[in-house]
Amino acid sequence: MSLEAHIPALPVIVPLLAAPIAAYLRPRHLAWAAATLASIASFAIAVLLALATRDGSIHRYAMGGWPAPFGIELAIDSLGALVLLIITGASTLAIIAGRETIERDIEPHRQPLFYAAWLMVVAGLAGIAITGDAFNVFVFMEISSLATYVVIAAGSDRQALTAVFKYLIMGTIGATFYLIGVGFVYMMTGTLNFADMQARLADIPYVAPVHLAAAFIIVGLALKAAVFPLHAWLPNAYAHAPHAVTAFIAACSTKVTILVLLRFDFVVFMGNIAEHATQFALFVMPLALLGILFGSGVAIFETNVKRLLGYSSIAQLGYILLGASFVDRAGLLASVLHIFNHALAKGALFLAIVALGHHLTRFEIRDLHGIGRRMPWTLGAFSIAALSLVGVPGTAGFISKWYLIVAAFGQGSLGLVLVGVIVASSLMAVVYLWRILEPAWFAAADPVAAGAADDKRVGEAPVGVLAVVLLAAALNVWFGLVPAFPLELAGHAADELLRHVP
Amino acid sequence: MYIVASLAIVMTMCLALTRALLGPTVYDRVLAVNMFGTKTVLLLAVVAFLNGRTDFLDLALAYALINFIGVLAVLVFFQSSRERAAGKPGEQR
Amino acid sequence: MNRPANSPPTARRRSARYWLRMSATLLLFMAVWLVWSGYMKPLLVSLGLLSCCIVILLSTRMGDLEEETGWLGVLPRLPAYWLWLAREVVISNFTVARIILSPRLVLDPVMVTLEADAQDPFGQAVLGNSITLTPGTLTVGVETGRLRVHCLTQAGAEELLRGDMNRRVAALTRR
Amino acid sequence: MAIVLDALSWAMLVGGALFVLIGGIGALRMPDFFTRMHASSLTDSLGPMLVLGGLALQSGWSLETVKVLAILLFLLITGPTATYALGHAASVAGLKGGTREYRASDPREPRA
Amino acid sequence: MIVVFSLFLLSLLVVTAIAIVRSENLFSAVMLSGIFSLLMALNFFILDAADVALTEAAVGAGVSTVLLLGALALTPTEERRRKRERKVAATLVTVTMIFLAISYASFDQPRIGDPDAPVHRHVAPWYLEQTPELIDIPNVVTAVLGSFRGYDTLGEVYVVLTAGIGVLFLLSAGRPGLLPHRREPRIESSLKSHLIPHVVGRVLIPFIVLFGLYVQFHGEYGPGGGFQAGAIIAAGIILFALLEGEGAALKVLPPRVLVGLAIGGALLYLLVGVACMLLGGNFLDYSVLAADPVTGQQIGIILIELGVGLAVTGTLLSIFHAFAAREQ
Amino acid sequence: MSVATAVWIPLAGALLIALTGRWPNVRETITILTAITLAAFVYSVGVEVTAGGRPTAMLGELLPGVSIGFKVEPLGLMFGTIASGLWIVASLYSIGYMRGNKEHHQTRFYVCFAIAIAAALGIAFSANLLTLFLFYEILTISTYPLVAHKGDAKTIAAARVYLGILLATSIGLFLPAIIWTYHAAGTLDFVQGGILAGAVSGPALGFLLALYVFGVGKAAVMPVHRWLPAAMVAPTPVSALLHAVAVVKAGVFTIVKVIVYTFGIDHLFAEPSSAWLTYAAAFTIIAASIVALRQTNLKRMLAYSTIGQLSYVVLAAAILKPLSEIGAAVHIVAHAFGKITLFFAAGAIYTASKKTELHELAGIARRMPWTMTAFTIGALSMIGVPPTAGFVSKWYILAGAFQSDNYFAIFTIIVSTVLNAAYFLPVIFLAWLQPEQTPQKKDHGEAPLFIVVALTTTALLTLGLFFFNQPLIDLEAQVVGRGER
Amino acid sequence: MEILGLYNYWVFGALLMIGFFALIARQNLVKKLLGLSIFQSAVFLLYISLAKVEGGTAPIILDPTAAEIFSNPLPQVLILTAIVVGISTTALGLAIVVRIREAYDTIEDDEIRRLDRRS
Repeated sequence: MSLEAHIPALPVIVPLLAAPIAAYLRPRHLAWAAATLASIASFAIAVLLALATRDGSIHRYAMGGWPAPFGIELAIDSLGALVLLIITGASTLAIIAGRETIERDIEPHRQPLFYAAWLMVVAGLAGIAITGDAFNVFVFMEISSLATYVVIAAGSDRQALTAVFKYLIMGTIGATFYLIGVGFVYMMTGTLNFADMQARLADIPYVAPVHLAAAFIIVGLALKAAVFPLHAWLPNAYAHAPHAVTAFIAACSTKVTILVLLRFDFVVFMGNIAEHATQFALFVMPLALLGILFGSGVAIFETNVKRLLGYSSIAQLGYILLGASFVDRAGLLASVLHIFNHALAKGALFLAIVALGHHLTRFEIRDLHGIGRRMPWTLGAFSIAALSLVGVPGTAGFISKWYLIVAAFGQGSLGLVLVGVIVASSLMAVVYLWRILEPAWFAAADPVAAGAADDKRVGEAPVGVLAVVLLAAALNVWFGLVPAFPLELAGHAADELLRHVP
Repeated sequence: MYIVASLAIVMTMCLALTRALLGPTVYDRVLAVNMFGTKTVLLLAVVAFLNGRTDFLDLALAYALINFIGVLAVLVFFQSSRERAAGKPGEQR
Repeated sequence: MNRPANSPPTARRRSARYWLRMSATLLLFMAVWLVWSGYMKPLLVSLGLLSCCIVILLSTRMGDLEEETGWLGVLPRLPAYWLWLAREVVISNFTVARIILSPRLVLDPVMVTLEADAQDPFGQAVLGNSITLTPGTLTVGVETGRLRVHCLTQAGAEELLRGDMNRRVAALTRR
Repeated sequence: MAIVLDALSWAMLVGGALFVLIGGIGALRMPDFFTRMHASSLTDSLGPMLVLGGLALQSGWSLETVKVLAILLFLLITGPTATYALGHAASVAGLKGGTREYRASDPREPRA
Repeated sequence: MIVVFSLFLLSLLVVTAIAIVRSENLFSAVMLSGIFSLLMALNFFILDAADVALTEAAVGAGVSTVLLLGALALTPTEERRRKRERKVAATLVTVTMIFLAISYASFDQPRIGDPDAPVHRHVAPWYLEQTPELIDIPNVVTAVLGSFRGYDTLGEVYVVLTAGIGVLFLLSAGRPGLLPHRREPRIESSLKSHLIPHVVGRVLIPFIVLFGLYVQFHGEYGPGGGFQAGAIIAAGIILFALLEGEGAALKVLPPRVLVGLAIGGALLYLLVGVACMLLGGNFLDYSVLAADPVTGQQIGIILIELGVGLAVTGTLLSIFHAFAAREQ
Repeated sequence: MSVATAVWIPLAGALLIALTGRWPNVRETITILTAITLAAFVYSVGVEVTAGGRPTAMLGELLPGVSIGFKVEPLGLMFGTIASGLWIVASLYSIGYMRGNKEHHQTRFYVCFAIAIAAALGIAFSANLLTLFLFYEILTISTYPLVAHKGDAKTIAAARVYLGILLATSIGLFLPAIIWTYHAAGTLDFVQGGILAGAVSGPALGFLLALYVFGVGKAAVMPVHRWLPAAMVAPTPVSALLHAVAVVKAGVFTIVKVIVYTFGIDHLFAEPSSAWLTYAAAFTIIAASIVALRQTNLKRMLAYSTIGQLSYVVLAAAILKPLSEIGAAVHIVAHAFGKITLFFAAGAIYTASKKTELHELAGIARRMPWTMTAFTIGALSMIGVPPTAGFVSKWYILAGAFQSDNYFAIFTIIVSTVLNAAYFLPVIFLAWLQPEQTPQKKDHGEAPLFIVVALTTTALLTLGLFFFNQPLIDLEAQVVGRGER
Repeated sequence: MEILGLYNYWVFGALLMIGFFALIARQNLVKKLLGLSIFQSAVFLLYISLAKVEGGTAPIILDPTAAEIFSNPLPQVLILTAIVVGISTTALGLAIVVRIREAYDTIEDDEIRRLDRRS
């Protein structure tokens, strides 16, 4: 077999191979280099896969050569490829941009371990995105979770520890709930393969266990994805993790869980449980709406920039779920597209924070006062990403918001209310981002703010970091003007998900 | 007959558990845990015979070897916490 | 797994006694392996040999084969002692069982100090454990050849102090 | 012969179970920690000996027998050691119960 | 009759769990969780899951107690309980409701042991039928674990490795070295002064390790395999550390070796998979490792089990040392 | 050359200005040259459009069926011409003003100004609503630094109101309206006669119209007018940009364009639910005039005057008759010329004498006759007195109103004309006839030459439009698809 | 007997909820981790119960020709993995608890929260 046939397996194998090596490499710069190379390689593979799935095809790979319900099967559709692209891309950008701050914040002898854990996160998330087996999802979910706890705990203040403990508890509950749900489905079908489950669930006389399974899976995954009201772990975890880690995690980790949620709901349950579509819509839609309003509302009053962006993520997850809750093509398209575009925007925002982190040690809003005079390019990139988050035309965020509102109009008279909520939340986004941007550009540096470094030393971030940040911002504009690529993938993803809904 | 033996062992486990719950000192609890461990070994052996799968005696063997480590760990734990409490670590050699 | 640089200094030149002990241990381990395994397939037997070598290696690094722990030499004399011990155990078991089952618990716990006849640690350990193994008496401390023993009844203490077990253990572990 | 062995093994099993149970009862009934330890040593000595011995007889002369005996051996070695560890810790911690120090010149029972 | 046992043991499990939650002394709770683990293993055994029972035994009785105690040595052992009745009551209500939901759904679920349950009709029979033919080892669990679902097991090894890396990373904060090392001579607790445990323990250690290796290499024939073996061997060496002091154990197996074992084991597993790819099969398709597919499968399983064993031993020991080294 | 060049020229200019920021003379030369180049280009396009051509340029498909693209039609050409033409004048004026007042951050000023012009041309030439919206937002964001130019706390607060209202209305109302349109009609292209006929009707149509009218905050229909007075903190050239060249013009232009090309005037006319727009516009006109009457600050008074004047355009559009649509278009031009003259004059007064309050203007005409002459012409145009441009547009609006028997509109126009006169005439009176107050803040004469040239030019344009309006009328008649008068 | 066949499910539910209760209602971090491991153990029990076949035995086929009934190997494999995951999580959690104790000098959740609020 040529190497080409093995490409579906590679996004996991490459980081898994590099991770232990990175842990053992000395000096630490080598570890960084190994991690970066592995990340770039994974990204290249992800690009290949994304290109391959542009025609809506599904690429399957039988692990160990065993056929599907007996062995574990990888199944990469456009949704998986899209998410894979986000994971590897975010990892690559964040690890390149984050090098200096990591070098500064983590003791040298611990850095190889840190990079190893980082690669484990990549491997775990990638593994979830490409697998076609329900239990395999759990295994890779745990790899990514454990590794995520580690990299978040690398944060320099002690609150990182409490945040990560909370995340550990919540994350494990979520994963265990998922496992229970899978157990119930397995109990009723005898299989673990998504496609096989769907086929076999159809002729089951008893439904109560399947309902219970659906409940456990949805709640468990919602917990891991920080869907309102199960979001409690997210803001602090984002706020206290090292900046580079936040940039990486915020871009992809919850998205991957959403992917599993969509897969399970649409592929396995929708076609089989009568009225599951309605239940899903009735259950998810209010939560999504509340999450949108809650996240944006809290963000308005938050004073820590990173935590503020964390709350904003909760709101943005609401958009993603809202689209999915319509259970139609337009909604799913918007949802998948927003997975991509929100990753772009949030990733760019946090990458800019990495760059700002070269001179700031704290991220209260008043620590950012006047930073625009000293780091105009960085803050410029931050501003563009912020516009993308709001959904200003010309940026990526606009595209997905557009589709979301179009989809909402398709919901009949309810649509107007939905549009109202989306619009209100966008305006709230303007407000909370404005609270950061205005003083950052115009205010004089706050002399009381302990985080601000003295004037003489403060300049732009190193060129390499700046280049990454600007690239991320440019991507936001690029995909805002030329959205064909993600649109195509999202379209196929929506079709693929809906294929299973009667 | 295996049944009788295993029932007796299970009863003893109950009694040990009761002791573990009642305490009153931590030493009583450790004692109960230790008892519980050895009873587990016996029960595993008996059930292995009961089920006719004597190749599973490995399990009992594993327990017999490992259960002991837990109790020794407790001992080390007591000792080190005593040393800490005494404020003079390492004095008590 | 093993690097010469990290080996203890004694690893450089080993005495003849070491090799003797090592071969004896290896044989013992191999026997144990075969008994456990029960498979005579060449693959498994060779893996067994490999395992035994690994264990020997670890033992060497832990220093097991350097000191005179002496338990190998005791093996031949052991069965006789065990038989005697088993008898003691049965007797004392019945005694204690009677106490437990008596409606009124007639207890008179005492603590005694016993001077061990056996001089080496191994002998003292065997003595201590034998005492503990017979219900009614319980070793709770060993220091410089003196055993602190907790007895359920005065009678048990008397019995212990009579020194039967003490002598037998000393004889067992004498070189 | 086989019947005798069989009967013997059953008897041992039941007897062992009985001793284990008595030990358990003792561990619950006894008034303080040390006396409870004595009771529990009942379940660590004759109980396993009889039960495992019975099993060994049951299995005839095979590898299982050896394994059962190995288990018994390990139990008999580790059991008292664990008990010792615990008893030592308790006595260092100053746990006494109703225990008194033995005096050789106890008038009630003169030494032989 | 076995059902009665089962009921009994299961009920004990619930009692123990409640006791753990109610106990205010953390040490007692840890002791009770030891009992919990024993009961769990017994239940697994009665439910025909010998491999799982052995794992639970190796983990629950040995490793996890030691780890918990290691952590307790660094934290207070008394829980300070305050009156928070509202929260407790609210939680109780939630918990009861979920329990009722689970119980309600259980009436639609197949009875335990029902041979016609879907789980026993679909994928599992294929494993039971095909294993003797395709892989030809007696233990179907090992066959599924090592080959049919070898990818999951690869993930499992990496989970362990991740945890190991994580613990090393967390506990090496503020001190140099891969494993935190201290000035010599080190002050530490050991059982050197306790003659009886010392002597007995030293005699037992080689047997424990030997038994671990036995479990490692007999995974194809009986309950056991790399993970259980790794846990047992690690337990044996932890015993040495308890007896002789942690520093002595580090001299026997230095930190670099331990981390090397962990990493080497994981890489061994992965590289077997990659080798299969290079030899023309799919990832982890061991059939291509030898001319005869069945032999290839067996070779593959032995190799990957070895990888698992190495990784688990190395990781668990690294974790143990990391805790032991973290003095207050 | 593609019409997209109209956007690229000012953008390239912005880049060059940014690069040459260190040498003010080069920088300003580039500004002027770019403005002239742009005007020439727009003229060349204009020739084509007047001849009936519709030059088109598509940049690429953003969403299925919706591209980023340009298509020039008469209405857009008119707006583009105003923006590009007035940019030359405004640039000249800016150079005088910025140098005269020694403003800081001048490079940023010119760069943002050029980007704003680019955005204005983008709006003018956009082929569909999405492109329009894209440039609309760019215009909002690029003018924000101009408004906040001064950088002190008060300015920033005001600028926050400016940006907040414009962004909020555009995202909150305008965007949903666009998406609704897209959802209903499946396209967003500007098509003669509208695209919503048969897609949306009944009360929903009125609601959609409301979304558009209030969503386009730049049109300053009450109550979304608050940003305009707030933005008075900006330097005068910026005010000129806001009030005359680009921003508010973009607003009313968008409304006219949406009414004509998206709703279609006939479709809208047939729907009673759109009638409210007349009343809203009328209310804004009257209310703004009354507020203007009470102002004591010259620029604030002009700002409220603008609000009123904008609503003329909205009102004209709302009358939904071809004549009134022509009137709307012409009024955009007329108001642009008149109001820019007024602001230039206000700026000139400030530059020369630092006076900002109305009562300080007593007798100022004697010191600054050129300026005040221009001011007077502008004011008369605002009132609608011949021979100024304002008369022409009002004439067409009234004609449209008579055509549709919309007496309410007629009444509104008459009343508001009286009110306009009521607040402009006293100022003229004060400036020309009252004696100067003593003591003076500063002894001064006319403002710098650049400024005087600029305001004289615009005043002449205001007069000129009265006499030479036929080409414009003919051009705009194409908008409603008729040649009639 | 039919009902007794469901007893495992109920015990699963009970254990799950006991663990969950400890996770939510207990403030001590070590206690939370103990709760977590009970919580996970419940799931192990669920899966292993699924695997049981009446009259069956552990799926180790010593003699392929004998017609024996074997229990289902698949859930056992899954749970082997899950146990490993569980102990890994616990180890990592304990490491975090140790660090928290060093940083805050307490392992009670509410006290930690109070300390965080103060800073």
